[in-house]
Amino acid sequence: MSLASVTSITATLLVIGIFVMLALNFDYIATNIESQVEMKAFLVDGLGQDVIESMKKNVESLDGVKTVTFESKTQALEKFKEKFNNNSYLLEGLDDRNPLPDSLIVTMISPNNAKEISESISKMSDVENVVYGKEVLDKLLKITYALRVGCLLLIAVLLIISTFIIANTIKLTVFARRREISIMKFVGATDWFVRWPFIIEGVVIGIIGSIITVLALSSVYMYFVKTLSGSMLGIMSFTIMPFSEIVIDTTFFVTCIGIFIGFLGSVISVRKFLKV
Amino acid sequence: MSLASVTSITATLLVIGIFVMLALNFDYIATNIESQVEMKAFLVDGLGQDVIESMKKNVESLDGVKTVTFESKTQALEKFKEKFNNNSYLLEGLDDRNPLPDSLIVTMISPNNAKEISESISKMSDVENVVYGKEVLDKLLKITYALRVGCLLLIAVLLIISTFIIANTIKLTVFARRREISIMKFVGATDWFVRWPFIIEGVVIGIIGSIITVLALSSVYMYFVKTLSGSMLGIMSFTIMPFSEIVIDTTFFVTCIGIFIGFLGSVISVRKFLKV
Amino acid sequence: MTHFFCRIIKDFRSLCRNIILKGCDFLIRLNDVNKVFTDGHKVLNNINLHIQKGEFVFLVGSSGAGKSTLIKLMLKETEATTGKIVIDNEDITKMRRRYIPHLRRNIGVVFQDFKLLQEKTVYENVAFAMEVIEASPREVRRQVPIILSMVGLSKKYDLYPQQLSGGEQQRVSLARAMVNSPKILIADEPTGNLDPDTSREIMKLLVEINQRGTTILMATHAKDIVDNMKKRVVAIEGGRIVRDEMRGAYCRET
Amino acid sequence: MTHFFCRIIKDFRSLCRNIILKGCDFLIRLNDVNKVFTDGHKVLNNINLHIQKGEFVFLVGSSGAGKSTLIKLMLKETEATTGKIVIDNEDITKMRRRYIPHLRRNIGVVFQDFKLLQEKTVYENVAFAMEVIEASPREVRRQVPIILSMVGLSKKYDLYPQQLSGGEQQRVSLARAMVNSPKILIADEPTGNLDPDTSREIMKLLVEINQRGTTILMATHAKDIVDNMKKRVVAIEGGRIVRDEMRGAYCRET
Ligand SMILES: Nc1ncnc2c1ncn2[C@@H]1O[C@H](COP(=O)(O)OP(=O)(O)OP(=O)(O)O)[C@@H](O)[C@H]1O
Ligand SMILES: Nc1ncnc2c1ncn2[C@@H]1O[C@H](COP(=O)(O)OP(=O)(O)OP(=O)(O)O)[C@@H](O)[C@H]1O
Ligand SMILES: [Mg+2]
Ligand SMILES: [Mg+2]
Repeated sequence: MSLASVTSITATLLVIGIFVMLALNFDYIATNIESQVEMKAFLVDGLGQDVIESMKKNVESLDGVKTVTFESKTQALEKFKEKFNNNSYLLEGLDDRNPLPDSLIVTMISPNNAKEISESISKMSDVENVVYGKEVLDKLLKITYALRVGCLLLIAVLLIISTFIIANTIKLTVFARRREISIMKFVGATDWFVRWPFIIEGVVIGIIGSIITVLALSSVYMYFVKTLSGSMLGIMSFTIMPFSEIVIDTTFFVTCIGIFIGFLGSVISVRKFLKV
Repeated sequence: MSLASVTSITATLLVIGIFVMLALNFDYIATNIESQVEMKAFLVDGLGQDVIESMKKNVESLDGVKTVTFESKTQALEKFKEKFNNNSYLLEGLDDRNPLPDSLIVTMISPNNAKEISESISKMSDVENVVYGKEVLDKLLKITYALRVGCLLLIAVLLIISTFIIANTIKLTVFARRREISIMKFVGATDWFVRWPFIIEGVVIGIIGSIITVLALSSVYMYFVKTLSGSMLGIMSFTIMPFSEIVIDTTFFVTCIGIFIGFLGSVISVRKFLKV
Repeated sequence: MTHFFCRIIKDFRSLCRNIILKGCDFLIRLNDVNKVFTDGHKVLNNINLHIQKGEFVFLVGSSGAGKSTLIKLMLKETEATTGKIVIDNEDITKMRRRYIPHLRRNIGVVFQDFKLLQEKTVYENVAFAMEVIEASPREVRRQVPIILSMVGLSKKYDLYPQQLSGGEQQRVSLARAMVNSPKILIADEPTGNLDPDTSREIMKLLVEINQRGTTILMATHAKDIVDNMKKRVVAIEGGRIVRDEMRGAYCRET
Repeated sequence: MTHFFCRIIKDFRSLCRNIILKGCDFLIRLNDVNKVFTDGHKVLNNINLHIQKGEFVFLVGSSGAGKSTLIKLMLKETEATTGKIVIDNEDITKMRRRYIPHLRRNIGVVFQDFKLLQEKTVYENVAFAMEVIEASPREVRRQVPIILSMVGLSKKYDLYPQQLSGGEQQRVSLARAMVNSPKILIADEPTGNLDPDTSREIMKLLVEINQRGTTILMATHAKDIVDNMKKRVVAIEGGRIVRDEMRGAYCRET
């Protein structure tokens, strides 16, 4: 019968594990995308090298700023040309009267700070304008927030469901052995004497289930990482979480849940049949 | 003991149901996004109204074309201005020498046909150029394909896992009643006499589980649709699947699985204990 | 020479036996049955037992002699290692699995450990045996109370086995065995948990059933009962039939 | 006037009884015990039973009289509806749940339905009862074989209950009840599945244990045994004690 419990607990842990991995990856990717959000501070024309350097220092010293890079007019035009190479007729004659300004490109630790940073930078002298796609960023933040909450909710729901399933499995195992339990009690066994073996069994089953789950999940993940890094990664603007990082989190999470469920399931299930 | 089976089957169906809903939605959104992909056929300058009309007809008659709209030079410039209102200095002096051509905007039934359509249109006379963001579209198609396959795989894995869990639950229920079964057989009951009640029980449990699952999932989904339509939908460039559509698919899917699992689980589980 | 002579006699005897046996209307026929359990323990050793229709046979022998095993063989609860078992003209050693229910419906059994369904009441336990053979509900409703009153349990019909005394459970088991008026009634220790008075009642009942034509095979340790009844007694010891007397007693008459 | 007189006598008698009872070393004391099951069936009716240390008591009565119920009360397997049950100077009707194991360890019981663990071998079933009271493994290894040979099962030590005959299972149950040398040994029909010879062996064993100081209460239907032993006999009928004789027989001596 332990076989049934092991497969049940493994199956459940697998579902949770898959979800945890998806959630971790999702969070990883979201953070990644968020960190790619840039802010552009357009500068007035014709500033000296030293002024720009000191401005860069000033911006860098602001709270929440990660990196600051200078982009000259010419560089900006190059980029622009690259971007619009399809509609090249637009750029005719731009070379001689380049309308693009010098700028500082600012990346932030978290896009949540964008507003304050942009305000601080705007107030500096020689800054003409600060641009960071307010609406786009707001949308992105809202979406990632919603998806993060959704992920957490889903995992919580899955946890509850799994606990149900496991508790039922263990309850049925114990039910099948109710006669055994009652006989033990008739012979004078204390509650704990009867309970211990079940609890140990539950925890062991939990551990076995966790090990199987972790092995299965991590080998599948490893395979994914390998195949994806070859084909898909180039296409998308993000990478999935590296194996070494996710495996620790998942192992920790899955093992904890496995042991916890095994333990709790046994304790709860045995209780009912001890009343003899 | 049926309570245990009902909760187990419900729990499992819930997990599958959530996934089916996510997958359906994902597919819906992907199709939606894909269908938003447009193709632009730039025309030579100064075509008459009738020529344009006949070209429109020609393009419409192509396989896989959904809609065709004409966009004049002037309209195109308006749009362009709107798009770049941040960098308005770019547009200075464009009004008097509008470089943008007339164009036909083509939407497709499926972006998979993009290549052929674009080739057909290119061959027409008076068409200067056909643009449809080949690389972007390719990327999009690859990503949605990968995600679709992933979804299906995940559901398949979940199905297998669930069948395991349910089979175990039923096996344990039957195991708890193994004495009963053997006694029936000793009294002269045929295999089918013993089996029927279990099968009926299994199917009924499957149906009950399905009903609970469908009710739970659809009420949650309805709630989601309501709250999302208010706040989130405006932000994203897509809508989630309408309630009436998803509820039918999900009900069908979940009920089939529930009944199937209940039936199969019973048959398999009883078999072992009939050998008396 | 002697050896040869012996063999002829042996052959002749077995020939005669076969002719005689074929002629008679034996309901139960065990020929050279052996039963060896997987652990190598030889529980039944060359059992030859023939029971005619309508007989009343006591099966006696010390604890662990092999009585219950013999009964289990007849029900195909366990398989004979070698030998032939014919019940109601069917060789059950070769019987296919799906005909086993048919066999068991012809044999009512009082099991030594009762084998009652814990989730069913007394009434349901007995009714169940009728439902199995697809008796009509009307017949069930008519027959079950009659049988229950015969074993003295009319008042306990809606109790569960857990709520019955040992003797009462034993009587439910007997009621269930009798309810379909089987051709053969096998009772394994049916009075083990009954006081002498109730035992006597039960024995009266069995005799009555026997007189109506049911063949009865009863394994028992109740010396008084066997001695009083003066019926056929088959004694098993260490897996062998050591005695088979037509009007026997529990112990060998000395 | 007569009424008043009667009451005085009654009071005096109960007073005397109480004094006498207090003085004696009663191991089991049941005062005015009633047991009514939830379905309203009154199974035990005002039972007063006092058993001294070292006594050997037969509990007789027809099937369903209430013998097993009485035993179940002493084990707190079921609760008395009213009345007081004192075992080894402890009022078990007020005993807290977690002291029940302690109570049961002092009482060895042969259950009417054996109550053996199906997943354990004969040896393990007996050893288990010792492990429960935390006996050392060395002691277990020493004691269990001795007990098994006493009940004649040395050779069957590694079989499972399913592989034993009814009588053998009964003897395993007895071995388990004896193995901890309990103060009280309660046996419910311990010879119901045993042939006369084996029964006699078992009774010898019980007498021996009794002589070593164990109090024995044995519910039985075996008239021969009760009549031969000439021990105290308590007869229950319809939930009442109808007879309590010091050197009694199975039936009322007429
Ligand atoms: N599955 C088995 N494996 C090994 N030995 C078995 C098995 N079943 C029965 N035996 C042995 O066969 C012997 C005969 O058992 P059986 O139940 O036939 O005895 P019995 O005559 O009915 O005894 P009792 O009167 O005590 O019921 C016993 O010694 C038992 O240990
Ligand atoms: N849980 C219960 N609910 C209702 N009635 C019960 C319950 N348990 C026992 N009884 C009834 O109590 C009566 C006495 O049962 P008990 O087991 O004490 O009899 P007994 O003297 O041991 O009989 P036997 O010799 O047949 O074993 C029986 O008639 C039984 O039906
Ligand atoms: Mg037997
Ligand atoms: Mg009893």
